[in-house]
Amino acid sequence: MKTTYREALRAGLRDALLRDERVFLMGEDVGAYGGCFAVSLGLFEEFGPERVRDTPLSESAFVGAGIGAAIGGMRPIVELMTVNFSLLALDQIVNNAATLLHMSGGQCHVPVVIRTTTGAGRQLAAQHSHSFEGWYAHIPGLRVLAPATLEDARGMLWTALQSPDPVMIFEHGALLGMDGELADDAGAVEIDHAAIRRSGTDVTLITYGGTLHKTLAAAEALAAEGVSAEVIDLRTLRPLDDATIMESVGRTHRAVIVDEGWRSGSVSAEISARIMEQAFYELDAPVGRVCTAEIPIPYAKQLEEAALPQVPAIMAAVHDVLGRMSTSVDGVPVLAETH
Amino acid sequence: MKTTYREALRAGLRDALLRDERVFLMGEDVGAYGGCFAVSLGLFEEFGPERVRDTPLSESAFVGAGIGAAIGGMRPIVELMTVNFSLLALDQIVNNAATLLHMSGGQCHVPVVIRTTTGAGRQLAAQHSHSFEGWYAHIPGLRVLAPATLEDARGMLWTALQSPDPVMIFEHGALLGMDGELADDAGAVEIDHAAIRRSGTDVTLITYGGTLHKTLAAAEALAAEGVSAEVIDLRTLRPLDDATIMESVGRTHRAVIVDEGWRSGSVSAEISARIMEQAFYELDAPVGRVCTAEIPIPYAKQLEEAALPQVPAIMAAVHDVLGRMSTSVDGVPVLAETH
Amino acid sequence: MSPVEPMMTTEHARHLQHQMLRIRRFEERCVELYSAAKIRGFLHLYVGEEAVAVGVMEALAAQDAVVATYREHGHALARGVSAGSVMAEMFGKVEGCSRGRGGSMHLFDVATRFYGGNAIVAGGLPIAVGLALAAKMQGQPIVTACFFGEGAMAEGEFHESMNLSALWRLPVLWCCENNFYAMGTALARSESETNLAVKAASYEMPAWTVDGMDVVAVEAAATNAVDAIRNGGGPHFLELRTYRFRAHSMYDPERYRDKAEVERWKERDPITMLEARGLVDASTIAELEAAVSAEIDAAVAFAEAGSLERIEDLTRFVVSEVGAP
Amino acid sequence: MSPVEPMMTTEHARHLQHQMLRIRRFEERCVELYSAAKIRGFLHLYVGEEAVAVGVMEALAAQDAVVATYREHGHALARGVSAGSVMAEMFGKVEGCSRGRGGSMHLFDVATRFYGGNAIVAGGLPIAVGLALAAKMQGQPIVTACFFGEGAMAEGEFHESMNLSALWRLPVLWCCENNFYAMGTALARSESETNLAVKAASYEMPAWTVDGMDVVAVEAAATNAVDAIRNGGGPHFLELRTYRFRAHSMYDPERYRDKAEVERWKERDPITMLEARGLVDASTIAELEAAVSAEIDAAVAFAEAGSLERIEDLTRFVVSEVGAP
Ligand SMILES: Cc1ncc(C[n+]2csc(CCOP(=O)(O)OP(=O)(O)O)c2C)c(N)n1
Ligand SMILES: Cc1ncc(C[n+]2csc(CCOP(=O)(O)OP(=O)(O)O)c2C)c(N)n1
Ligand SMILES: [Mg+2]
Ligand SMILES: [Mg+2]
Repeated sequence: MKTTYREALRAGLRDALLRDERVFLMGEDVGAYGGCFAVSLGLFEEFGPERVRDTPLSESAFVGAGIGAAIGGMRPIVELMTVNFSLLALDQIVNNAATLLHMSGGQCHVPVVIRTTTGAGRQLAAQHSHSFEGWYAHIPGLRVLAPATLEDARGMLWTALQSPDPVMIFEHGALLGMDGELADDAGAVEIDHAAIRRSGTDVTLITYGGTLHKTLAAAEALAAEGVSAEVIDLRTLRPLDDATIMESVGRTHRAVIVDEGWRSGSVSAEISARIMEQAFYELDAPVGRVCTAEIPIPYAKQLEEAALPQVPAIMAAVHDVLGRMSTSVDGVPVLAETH
Repeated sequence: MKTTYREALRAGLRDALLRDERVFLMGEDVGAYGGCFAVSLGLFEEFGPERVRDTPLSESAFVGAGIGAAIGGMRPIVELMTVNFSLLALDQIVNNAATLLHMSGGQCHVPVVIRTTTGAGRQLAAQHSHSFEGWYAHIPGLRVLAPATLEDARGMLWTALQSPDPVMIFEHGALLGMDGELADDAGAVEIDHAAIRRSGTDVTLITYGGTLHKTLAAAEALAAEGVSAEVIDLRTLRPLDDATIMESVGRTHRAVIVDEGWRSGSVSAEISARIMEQAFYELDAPVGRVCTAEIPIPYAKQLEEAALPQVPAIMAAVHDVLGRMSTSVDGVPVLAETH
Repeated sequence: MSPVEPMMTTEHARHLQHQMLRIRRFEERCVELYSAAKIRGFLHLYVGEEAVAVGVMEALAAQDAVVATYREHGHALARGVSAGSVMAEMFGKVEGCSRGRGGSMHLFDVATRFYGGNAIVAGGLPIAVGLALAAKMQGQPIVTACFFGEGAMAEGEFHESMNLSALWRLPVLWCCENNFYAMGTALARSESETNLAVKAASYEMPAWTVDGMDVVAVEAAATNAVDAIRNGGGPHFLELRTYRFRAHSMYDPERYRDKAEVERWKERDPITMLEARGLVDASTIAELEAAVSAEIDAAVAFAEAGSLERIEDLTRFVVSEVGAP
Repeated sequence: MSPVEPMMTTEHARHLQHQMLRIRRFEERCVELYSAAKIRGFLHLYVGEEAVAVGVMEALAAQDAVVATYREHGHALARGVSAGSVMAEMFGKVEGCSRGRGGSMHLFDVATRFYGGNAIVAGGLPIAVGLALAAKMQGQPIVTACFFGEGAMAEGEFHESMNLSALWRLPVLWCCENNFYAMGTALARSESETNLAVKAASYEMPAWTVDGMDVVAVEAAATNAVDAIRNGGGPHFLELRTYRFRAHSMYDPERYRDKAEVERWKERDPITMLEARGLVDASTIAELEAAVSAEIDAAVAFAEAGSLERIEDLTRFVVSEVGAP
């Protein structure tokens, strides 16, 4: 059936509420308002105010309440309206959700799912355009998911709810209206592996979430130039699926990472470092990165666009990694261009 | 004169309070208690409760108040007792301190200094052992400092207070008792460059803060083995001083990064990625990393020690990068060992 | 409290009416411009709440400071930020009050001590504490006025800020714009104690409930409070009961409230309520409307004529370009 | 409130005395063991505050849940976590109640529904909200008791948690241990309203001030509150006025308070106060002391004999080893 990312998310929520009576959805305006981005539209009417529970503006308390309710036997899905506001709940996420199991020596399981909207691209300016999924991917004890497709938008929640441990799901705001075909009975998806969304032989493009589609567009344009780019959708940012990455880089010998986070200390840095560690001798060129400019995201359209990863920048980065080492003399690389 | 890291920090605070009447120190128990780690001991008596200002337990409000007071013409030094509690103030730091200048189109300067104790190593367990300086180094608009020496403990604050923009200073808890010689008139230090704390020719060890001294000890032990290790103390984690790193790696052709943060997404990842980007063709082996195990830090001594970077692990990592490529055939490296 | 209403001269009534009309008409134009895609991002309208910003700003002096929310066009205009620079900001132009980097939610103007424009609910409150602390430590008779919605009162930062300001007796005027909804969440669904002045009073600070639809009442209450604060009385809290006539933002189908409720509140439109006092006659109002219309036309023209920041300047203003102020 | 004191039998008084003595002597031993470097990290003593934990725990049933702070030896022991497993925890042994991974600040015991041991001030309060929410949604007559210091009341999480619990009428017993200091910060230097029950009542929940040095009063107040909560009365708040006789932690030179003040409070030692009621005679007390001493010796021996987690197991318990519970 034809559906959208938003509808797929909603279907996933509805599946969960129907399937398990321990599941409930809690967050700001998930209920009477219909969800700030209309994701949970209709669920309040269908499941009532107990199971689709509006909260006051108190991110720390209701995320903590989700953690406590999970310990108490429920299966809460906590919605943080956007990742920008998640900072207010960070102590609960880092010091409780991610930590209780270990601090208690394995006794205290926290099966909570925390969903939030991430990313920029809608001229919402500096306080409403963060991409903090990379930060969360730094935290042991969390599993971090980033659905970029309709299947994943619908199916990751199901799998996440089966976890005895906390899972965070980052839904990209710019994808909400994306449409396509999805099987009527689409269900749980596995969340242990990255997916190769496009096969290629010349370069591996590694990305996730909101930049997947820009990366696929770049791959398409590169194909027209005769460059065969493989595109990996990470899907899970913690733990990272190193094997899929290294296997691909082992074939293409070149890689570019595309990440909407600010460059320094982003997911892209970790992936580059892992390729360094695990596939250095496979590389024909240094791994490239296309990230967001290191500035608070500006409101003005031309500035925001320039700040975010875009197709031309991805293509340029690919040209860059291909341009290098175009000739090699006795194993000493000759640089076609550097940056 | 003989002094300790703690006393050097205190001298820096005292200098600042004497020098500029706009300066005040604010935080939990900085006053009557004498500072939770006795850093500010005596300052309350000397400067009074207005300028050495105890706050209630309300990290978000008093950090925000520091931001507001900075905008209002003061030069606040806000102490967050430890980095662990800084999560409660993160929204103020990220969405206000780091962002106001940009959001206001350059109008609203925020000359606030935020100091906090970071790091593990004292059996304080999972909620009191974080190393989040790498997280903060991800945020555009912040300058992030990590004093590892007596000079820097005393002098960085001075320089930080001259900045029109927010500066965070991460003081490592395990260094507080470290003693040594410091000039009586030690003053401001520059904060734009990394420092080479030991020169060497075979490998570059890159570190900062609490792991500097372990890294120097490892370098010493390596010297006994005939390995000449250069040790870089980053000092400033944002912005990173790429030039010093690349210049050194250009000479040694091998690097290991030592970082007390959890490995995935740490400062070490960013440095590895930058070396990949800027010095790939200089490398004779992949850059190594020695980081903290990706677990909430356990209380038990043997577990905590095993979780943190230690001298033997640093040495092993150096052996690793040296062991690789011990022979090279036509530029194709021969692996002595891999991991 | 029954605050003493200041003697309401015709001249002053005219001024208040003018200010409210400026905000109302400005935002009506914004809606059109949003539809025309000249303005983008989130746009939160203040229509219906004008008496609050106008009444409070009247009570402030030039040296005072203001901290507002993401629904702050009214505050900015009433504070004296020019309509042109606000409009240019929403157009994303360099001539905007935040150089086009902030947009509707982040209007700044240091010249009028207007410190934003904060889009994190309750995120501005600690900053107001700090501005007030600075004033107090410097011994300056400055009041900081901080606006926030009733929804913000559930946030931890509200609590921490109330306590700090009261504990340290700081010169802050806390202005709670109680429009009874936080997005779609009605007050009674977000606060266990719905009497907000009672809630604020629990921090040991004077707190008053004011009819936020009556600009005269707002001005009177704010003036009394500001006087008390300036004279060392510590923080004061005003609950200003008001209502937003429009949706929360441009994307809100308003499922959570009755049309009838909205209509009832519209009967208390602050603009018609002031009119009903009979201090400003019809011809004066026509004059004001004309002046406002001209001002807004000029603002739009100014915004249209503005320039776009060059991409080369993308990374400016992340750190300061000058030394420490 | 003048809570009806339960009929105090000799048997029950003996039990209360026993519980308080267990905590007191256990912690006195901890101090020695800290000096001997058997225990490390932060160690926060409850000496002087025993009546609070003992009195409240008496009011709880087995199915009830408990959330505590970093000063929680007393809560753990009174709740029924064995002295051996608590001691082994502080020795960092696998036999500890948190396998040696938590230490003094993170005692856990899911079997007795003891959910820690939280070292972020106010960090446990939202969790208590959630435990209570789960109980309510599952229709179970479970009460969650949550302990915190008066210092925690300045934190945003306190405010948010009070409001949520009251708004949703959740079965939580909020137990504020007001020992008048947060580290070195006296109550009046941290709260604008120092009457904490008044503060709590502003969330529209029943709130009582109780003499936290009198275990009988604590038990009575807690029993009344727990009954009310279990019968659907929503959250209740107890301010338990108490005092810590020792330093905040092992590194506190106590510059911030008078020796004389400490001495005055020691005259109201909860253990001697109960003794003074004359319900437990001297020979019984001698018996109890002997039993406690034996229990603690055994706990220390158990801890000493315990094993250290193997380094190979370092990374266990970051994620669950079993499927979803
Ligand atoms: C911390 C935070 N959480 C959530 C939001 C999303 N949000 C924006 S406005 C709003 C409602 C605020 O209501 P209120 O404080 O009453 O102000 P009003 O919009 O009614 O003027 C919400 C939930 C936000 N901006 N910040
Ligand atoms: C969020 C946070 N800030 C600061 C600290 C450091 N700290 C530990 S205990 C304490 C005092 C708490 O006082 P109170 O809540 O009254 O409890 P008490 O220690 O008196 O039992 C402080 C400041 C912390 N653990 N967590
Ligand atoms: Mg509102
Ligand atoms: Mg206390």
